[in-house]
Amino acid sequence: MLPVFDTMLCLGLLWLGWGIVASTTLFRGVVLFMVFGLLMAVTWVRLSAPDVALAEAVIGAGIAGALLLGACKAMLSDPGTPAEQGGPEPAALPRLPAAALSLLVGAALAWLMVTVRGGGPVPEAVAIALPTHFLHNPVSVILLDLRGYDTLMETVVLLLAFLGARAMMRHSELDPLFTPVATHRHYTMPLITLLTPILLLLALHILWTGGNAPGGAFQAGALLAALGVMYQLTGHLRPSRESGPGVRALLVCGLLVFSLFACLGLTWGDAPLTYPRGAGYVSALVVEIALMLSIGTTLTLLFAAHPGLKPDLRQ
Amino acid sequence: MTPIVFPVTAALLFAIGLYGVLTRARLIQRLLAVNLMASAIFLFLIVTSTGGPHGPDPVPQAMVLTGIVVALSTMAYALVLIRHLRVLTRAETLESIVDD
Amino acid sequence: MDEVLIGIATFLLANLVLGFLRLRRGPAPADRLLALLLFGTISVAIVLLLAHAQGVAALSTVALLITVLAAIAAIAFTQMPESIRGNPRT
Amino acid sequence: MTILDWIALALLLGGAGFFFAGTIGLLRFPDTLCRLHAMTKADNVGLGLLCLGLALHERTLSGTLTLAFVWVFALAASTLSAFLIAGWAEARSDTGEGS
Repeated sequence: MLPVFDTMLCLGLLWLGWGIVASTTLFRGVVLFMVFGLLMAVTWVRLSAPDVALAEAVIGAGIAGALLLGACKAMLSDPGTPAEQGGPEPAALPRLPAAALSLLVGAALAWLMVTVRGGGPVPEAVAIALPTHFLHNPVSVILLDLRGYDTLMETVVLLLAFLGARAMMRHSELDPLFTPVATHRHYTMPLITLLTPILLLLALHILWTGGNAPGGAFQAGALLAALGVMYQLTGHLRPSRESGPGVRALLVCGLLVFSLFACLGLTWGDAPLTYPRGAGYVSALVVEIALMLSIGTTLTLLFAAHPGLKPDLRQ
Repeated sequence: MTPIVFPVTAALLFAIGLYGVLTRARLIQRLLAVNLMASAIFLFLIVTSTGGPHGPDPVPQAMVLTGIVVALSTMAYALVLIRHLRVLTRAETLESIVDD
Repeated sequence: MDEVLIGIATFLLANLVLGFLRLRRGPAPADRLLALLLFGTISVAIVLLLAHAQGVAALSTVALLITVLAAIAAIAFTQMPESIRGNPRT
Repeated sequence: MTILDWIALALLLGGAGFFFAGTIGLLRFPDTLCRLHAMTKADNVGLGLLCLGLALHERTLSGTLTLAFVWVFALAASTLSAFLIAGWAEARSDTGEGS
């Protein structure tokens, strides 16, 4: 039965991929992309990658969809000049050569990917480190310890993306998206009241169990960002042109704590980014909490596309 | 051993995404196609991580996790750039700016 | 029993693929969003079935996350401007 | 296979049947509001039966709690979504004909 499932899943993914690329209108492409995210989450579950599945469920099914629908809304609210409307989209490249090139690349990649697919042993350094490590989730071990540099650089990339967006926003007069319609509050208030504690609890749960079971700072941070997105969509948080000291502190705390910790590694070990003996779990937890707060804040503000947020208490 | 359909799908998805990037002129749709290519690479990385004799290899999984978050932040930034470009030039493709 | 769970998951996946037709046909934007909602529920069911078939409890959390965030799409969609229908870019 | 397993199996199959009904409704019904009606009801019953069946199959406390939460949140989310989409579609009398 499993081969049938796999084949259908893959055909579904390909069909959706083609739909996204060939969609005539933006909205259609965006909805297809959101469905694609859902199906990707199912794929990660099928391939037994629970950490990735958690992240995809939050990002692919939640935040990315809201972001793209926001972009859709921006395009629709500003329909452009009459000459632009309705005109067929010019093709960037002639279709035939592009298709031939893509097919060629696809065939080469297929050959390559089938040859190197899976089944190799776990790398030696990982296999040695895993059994005695103070964290029991292999993916967390890689992210926080063995390849901590990657995670550090990733927080830098996140911060850079936000700073870039902020620099653009300070010099343009874009209206904030998502000024909610007043009547929707009767519908959305109960959900927000229900979901706020649940999402916070889930984020903490994912963070807390992240050391020993699938989960961790990324997923928890993305979940916090999803909560922030929900607050913006329902009008409880409004974008503002100023960012207060609290927001700024939250934005940089992940990078700051992680870098500080990397430097301190030199005092208790021989290399940066090493964990102190005996206190490894606690320090990993501190780093993870800081990362979660930073990731959550950055993604929320990237969704707002504004430097800051202010609460809107009119009910 | 992971079934052979998954790597083949990854390769084909990459090809579809590439075709989209090459032929679509509207920037947001090009962005969607780029994200499709990223998903194809993630799929391939996860496929290489599974099916080993000693359980899944966590290194590619960690890389994909990092990649997903980076892809999301890049997409958010690109959307801000596209909106900005549109406000400044009223264009939704790059070519129309070059032509002017 | 695991084989049965996978079988039901396959059946649900077939449902999902069938639903693609509505996604393709539309006609109104609301219909496409409806299809998205349907896919959300079906994906949750498939994830739950796979989680139990593979015996990984953590995978149930994935289903929980998808359901908790399912409303975001609808809330974001209803804030679309009215012009969505006649506009060629929809 | 104990008797509980058989009950679980029946519940699972029933859930799959409701999902199928929801999909057929989505495909066959003539306008947006009908389709909304078909899928929000049938699918949530289907998910409920499925969760019940899995809980009977699993028989652990944490697993059952997770399944219960999944169903409750699915109900809440689909109630809200159905109201919002119906309101949106009706305000624009956008019920399915035309392009």
